[in-house]
Amino acid sequence: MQLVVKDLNTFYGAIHALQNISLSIAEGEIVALLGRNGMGKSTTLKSIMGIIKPRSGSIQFNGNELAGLPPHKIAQAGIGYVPEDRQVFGNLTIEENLMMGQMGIKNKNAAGPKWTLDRIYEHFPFMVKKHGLKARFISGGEQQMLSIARALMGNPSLLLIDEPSEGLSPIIVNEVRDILAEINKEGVSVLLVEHNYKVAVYLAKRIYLMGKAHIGYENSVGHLEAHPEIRSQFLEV
Amino acid sequence: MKITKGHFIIGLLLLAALAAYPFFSGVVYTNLFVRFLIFALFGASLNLLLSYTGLLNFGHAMFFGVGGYATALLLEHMPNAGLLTALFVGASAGALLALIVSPMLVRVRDTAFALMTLALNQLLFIACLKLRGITYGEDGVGGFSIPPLNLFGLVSVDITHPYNFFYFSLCIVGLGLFLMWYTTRTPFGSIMIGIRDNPNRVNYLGFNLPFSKTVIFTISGFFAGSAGALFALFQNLVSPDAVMHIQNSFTAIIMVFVGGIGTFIGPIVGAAIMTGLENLAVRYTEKIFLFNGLLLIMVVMFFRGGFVGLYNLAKAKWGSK
Amino acid sequence: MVSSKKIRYCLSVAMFISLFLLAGIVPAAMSANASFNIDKMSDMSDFDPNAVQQPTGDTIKIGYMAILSGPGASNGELFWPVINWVAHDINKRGGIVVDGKKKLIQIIKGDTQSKPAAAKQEAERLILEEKVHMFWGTSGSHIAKVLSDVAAKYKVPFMNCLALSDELMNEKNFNRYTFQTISNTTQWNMALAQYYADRPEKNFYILCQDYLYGHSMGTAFAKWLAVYKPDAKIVGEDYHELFLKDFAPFLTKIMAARPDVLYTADWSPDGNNLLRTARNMGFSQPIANIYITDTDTQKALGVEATKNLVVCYPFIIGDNPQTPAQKKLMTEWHKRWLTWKAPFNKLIYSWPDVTIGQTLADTYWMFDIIERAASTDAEKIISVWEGDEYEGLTGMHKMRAEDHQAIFPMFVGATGYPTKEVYPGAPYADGFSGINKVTTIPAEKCTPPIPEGLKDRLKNK
Amino acid sequence: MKIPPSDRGTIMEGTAFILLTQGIHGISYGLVLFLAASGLSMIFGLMDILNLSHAYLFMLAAYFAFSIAQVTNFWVALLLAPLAIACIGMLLERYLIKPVHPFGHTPELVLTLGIGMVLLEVVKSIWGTTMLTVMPPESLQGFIPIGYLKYPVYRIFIIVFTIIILCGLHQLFRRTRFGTIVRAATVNSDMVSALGINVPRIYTLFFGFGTWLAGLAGVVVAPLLSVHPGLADQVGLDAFVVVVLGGLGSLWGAFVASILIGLLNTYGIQLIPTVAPLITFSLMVLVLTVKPTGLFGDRQ
Amino acid sequence: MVILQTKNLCHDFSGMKVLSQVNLEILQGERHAVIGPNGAGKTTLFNVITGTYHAKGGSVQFKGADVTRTEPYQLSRMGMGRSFQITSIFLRQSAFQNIRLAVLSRRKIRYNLFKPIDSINIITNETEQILRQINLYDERNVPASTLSYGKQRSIELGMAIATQPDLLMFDEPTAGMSKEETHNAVRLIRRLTEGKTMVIVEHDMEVVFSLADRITVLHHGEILLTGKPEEIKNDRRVRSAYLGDSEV
Repeated sequence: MQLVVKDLNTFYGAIHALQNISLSIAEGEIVALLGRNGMGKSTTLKSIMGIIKPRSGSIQFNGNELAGLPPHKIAQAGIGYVPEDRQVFGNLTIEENLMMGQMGIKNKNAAGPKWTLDRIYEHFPFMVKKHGLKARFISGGEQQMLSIARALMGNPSLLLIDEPSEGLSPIIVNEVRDILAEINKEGVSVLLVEHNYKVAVYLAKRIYLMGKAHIGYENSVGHLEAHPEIRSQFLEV
Repeated sequence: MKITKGHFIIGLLLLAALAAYPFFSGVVYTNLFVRFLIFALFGASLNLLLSYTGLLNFGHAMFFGVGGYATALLLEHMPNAGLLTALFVGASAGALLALIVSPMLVRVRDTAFALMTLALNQLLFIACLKLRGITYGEDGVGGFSIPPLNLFGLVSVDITHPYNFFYFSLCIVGLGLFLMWYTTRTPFGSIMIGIRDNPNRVNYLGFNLPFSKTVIFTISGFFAGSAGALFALFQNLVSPDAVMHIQNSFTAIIMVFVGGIGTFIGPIVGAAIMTGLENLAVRYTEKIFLFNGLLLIMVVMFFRGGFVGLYNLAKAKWGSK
Repeated sequence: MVSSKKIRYCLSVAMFISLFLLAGIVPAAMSANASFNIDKMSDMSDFDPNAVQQPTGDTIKIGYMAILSGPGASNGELFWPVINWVAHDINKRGGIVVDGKKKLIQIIKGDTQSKPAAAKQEAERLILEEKVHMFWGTSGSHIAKVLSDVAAKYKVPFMNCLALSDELMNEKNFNRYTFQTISNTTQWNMALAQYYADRPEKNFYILCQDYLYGHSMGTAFAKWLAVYKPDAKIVGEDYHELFLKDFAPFLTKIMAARPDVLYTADWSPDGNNLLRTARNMGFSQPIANIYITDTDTQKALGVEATKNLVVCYPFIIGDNPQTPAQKKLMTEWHKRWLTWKAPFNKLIYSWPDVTIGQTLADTYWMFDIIERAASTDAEKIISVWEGDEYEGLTGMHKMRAEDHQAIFPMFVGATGYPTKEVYPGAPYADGFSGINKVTTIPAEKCTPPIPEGLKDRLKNK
Repeated sequence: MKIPPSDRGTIMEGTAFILLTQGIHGISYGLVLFLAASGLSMIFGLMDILNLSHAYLFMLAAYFAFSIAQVTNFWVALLLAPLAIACIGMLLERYLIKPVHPFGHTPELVLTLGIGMVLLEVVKSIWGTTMLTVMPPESLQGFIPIGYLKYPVYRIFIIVFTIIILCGLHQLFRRTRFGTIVRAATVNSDMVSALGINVPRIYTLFFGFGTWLAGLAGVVVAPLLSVHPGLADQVGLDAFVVVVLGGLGSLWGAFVASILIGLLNTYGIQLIPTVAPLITFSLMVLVLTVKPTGLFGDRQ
Repeated sequence: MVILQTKNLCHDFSGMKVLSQVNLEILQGERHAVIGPNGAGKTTLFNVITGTYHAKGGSVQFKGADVTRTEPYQLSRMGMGRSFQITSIFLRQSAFQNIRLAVLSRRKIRYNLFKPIDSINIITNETEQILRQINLYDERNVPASTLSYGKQRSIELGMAIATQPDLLMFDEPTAGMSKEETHNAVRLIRRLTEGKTMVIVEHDMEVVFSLADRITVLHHGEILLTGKPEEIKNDRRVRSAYLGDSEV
């Protein structure tokens, strides 16, 4: 297993926002974390990333303990983060946004970095023409792509992606979905937080469903598809 | 807390000690104590904003100064005005200034509030220097006649005597502190605390936030003004440097922090410590700023509860057997 | 009938007698009650302002009221060697006999912080706790006023040798315990106006600090200039805020008005900044001033920039000592100065001139009064000092009995190129323009009127 | 305004020259003010810290300039003094301000106030309280004529130098990695951190950078004003007005406010000298009354 | 009878449309839930009604009066009480003091500077009564910050009901609660709002369905549907909105 999270507990003040969260991801895998709003999906990603310090629990990544480290150390260990709402730097150009993804990461690969600007431009052709444009002037879908590309620039072996399809039109959602599949083929494993069930099911092999602050279900996609009542319990009205 | 017989006796002893104080300490230390009293009142009035309402006022000296000037100018031009009238006019001037500036201040908070008060303080300071026709510039208003304290037409006490002034200011400051403490116990007092902890919620609970803040400013301004008025009577002189200077605002903040923010007694303890230390420091060093600065840094870095907080910690550790 | 011969004889005898009488009386009337005698000065070779040993015990205690902390603390530092120089001198001679006992002089520091309230508190502490016999000081008229009030309240004499407001000794503020040995505003400006009365400059620009002192100086200069030089023109008058950040806008305005002389009463740092900005901007006209006398700054600015400074003061010697006593004191002090360490190794202490000189002379006067009163009792000191005439270093100083204002000649000095080797082994100014032309304005020409309400003060007694 | 008789024919010209000269004076002082205030504003913008000791660091730089210039010359002082200030700034941030930052604005303001008091006393202990004079280098002494008035070369140097620094700042923020990171962190520091960048270290560096600018201002001001312990209050208060007036954290706002205050100051002196000192603070109170966030600020 | 009504309510944040033409009607005495997927505009709608923001278009009417531009404290005095999604209580104060502040507001004791608050018995009694209702009587004197999250939320609710409003607005009252805490909260809310008018915004469907009489579904800033719980549950559009389906 590439990432093993065990008994993670996180608090916001008095709120016990994550209660004994455990999950794992194998190398090259896409795993989806699903659940309604406010259940703690984003908090899980933020806790893994160190943006919120978990109070207890362990986060093992390639055998190294990450819990308690500051975010930049975790990013340097090889985890890329694509946050909710994209969070591109609107006052920076597209190219600067991409460079930001690379600045803090030391290249450990002898053969040179896997993801370079040229390769990113190959995968996201729209960026070539707009590379000098401030990121706040590009569309939501493009911002989502930029956010993903920015994370890739750090050559991560695991991507944490938070709601990539949110607020995007169906066509764009499909584009994002295809890009993620493509990236996964390049050997990057993905922990995907989604509320778009179809996207999640399309991409992931395994699914975690979150209830309030805990993981309520874990199984293969096939099993979930076969049990609509579980889906209804965790996701629907 | 219940008032027991022990408390009563301790209170009586304390009162007796205070009453006898001048005769044991002499004029210098009596005056020093009066200074402490005035700054305790001033600090406590700032504390109403700082600890009870959560507003960092960097320009509290403006209320103090205006109070001092009002009293001094009244006695300069109307020597027969009467002591308590003069004191009340000073206090009201502080309150009035607070009323005037609150429309600007209630809209901002935090850093912007601090800076805005700083600017207002500086503006008034410059105005005091510039309006020579009224304020006599940097010389200040001095040498005005200080009326005797007339009690119901029966007794007339000359308060220019240091001991008499000591008792007079003890009564005034004691009353002022009691009134402020009482304020914090009233329904409005709990609204103040509410504003400190969560102004937004107070608003949603149906209390008019800007108006409530205005009332707090006015109360705080009133007591700061009365401290200023007392200062004017004590020194028989008010000058921009002495009453209106930003350094005075800082002094009050230092007192609150050193004494212990968040408690009522804090600024009083702070005033005692700072007046005492300053009196000591003056004899041995000219570097009073170094002293105060280091003290501030220490308090903020290591014991944010100030000396009262320290005392409580010590009591919690060793006091309960 | 008496013969005409007899009458002539009587007349001549009477004339003779009266001449004799006159010869005796007039010099007696003109000679001082006392005078400064340089020959009595002790060997000062062991004087070091950094290591002053204050005697303790039964001493004559002088409260040195000065700005010792805050931004103005250099002021308090400046006069520390002065008062201790005199105390050291007298203590080495064995002290002064007061109340039948020979006592040494002890200087006790009091910090005014340049704040009235602090000054008051400190003054009371010095009186009540340290039991000082007399106050010496202090800069800032508003501080001096406070000190004067405290002095009167506790009946402790106070020599004001540093604050120069006219108002300090007027009807309203006068008290018997305060003696002003420094010239007041009127004296300064009368002297300066008369200096210009005989000179060709016609157009004056007044730039002073925007507070009471600045305004009263500016107004007084304009007033006395109109009296003594009716054809003079004030081409501009401005008052700038204290601690002005940038003098350039004012100087642009001044240069556009093209004055022959710029008058300013600015003290530091404003005075220095004004001078520097003026010279940097090419304004080379004379600057008539009182307090732009900081030698360290002048040295940094150099010879050209410090030329054409016209300074008016009760004590100016420059490189032109008028008596051997001045020369001896200057030389003696300078010799000692060479051995002093920081902060007293600064250039401003190198010669006891201008402010240092004046306070030095006044301090000698003060101790002379105590010596003659033979007491530290306030009443005795007052009775000696009132109407006293003292031949000081720069001429006769008379303490006018009515208002306790000292009357004496004033000096106007103008800076020019430094002259070499004025004093044994040293030039007066090195690397900057020193005062080398001193004009004396005799005392009678700069005697201010006695305030109306004080004229009859002594008669009613 | 009085014009000598010989210039009667050119009153307009004379007035125009004066106003022009005053304008340049205003701009040069405004630019110095901007140098002093920019660091303060930027540090607030990025780190949400209002450093009340900023003005004292500025003053300290002027003293450093004095001491260094005595041993070597002005140019060395211009290089070294700001660097020394930056080091002090970084130490202050790392060991005093950073630990207190999580407890909110009030302790932080009080802490930096305390730091300022200590710095003031340190300056007085080392250099004393007398005025010290720093001379501009030989090459910058003298003046150039503007009409019948003269303009000092050193003030021209200030204008040119500040503009160079401004351009440098612009380049730094546009072109360098540091600048890019800072711009990104201003809008979203958590995200920057999540990209593998050590944000606390960037903060410390940036604090040093902001104080470096204050240091530059201190050195540049030294030949213009006397170096004395009142210097911090003298220029510092104006710097605070600039930052608040322009809008906390807005560099552009600080620039506009600096020039505005510089010009108001000089034209105030030229036209209405009696109320000139009140203009700055009245303007600040007025602007804040209408817009509490300042001219270009978007937060409190 | 309609107690609250929004007419063509529109709102945007610097050009980004969040609410468009929202027409919501809340009937006297009903428990009404507003639900919808993330970004639907629920919180904005809530904030516009309670006076945090003033609507950019349309109007809000409360008890027949136009309150589109009314300040929150005035709304409170008119009888609209609210709770907050992020616990917004006075953490340094005790539960008693928290609730008492709300009671003061209801009693219209605002600027009383003359009587010690502890001696106003009517306030103390009423406060204690509410503390009993929210099961915090025993812990009334400890600082709220030391109470468990669930209890802090109870204070949050207690403050909202202590003003005895005609309309209660609850913003995600169970946000951040554990399963048991949620169950308790639901029971508490049901008890406290018996016979009262309530609007609730909530993600937790169990909470919504166990409380609401009527439900409004918001999607992309517009009202998708208003109806009884069963209608909502079986509506295809609602389901796909929640699953993020693109057919909608």
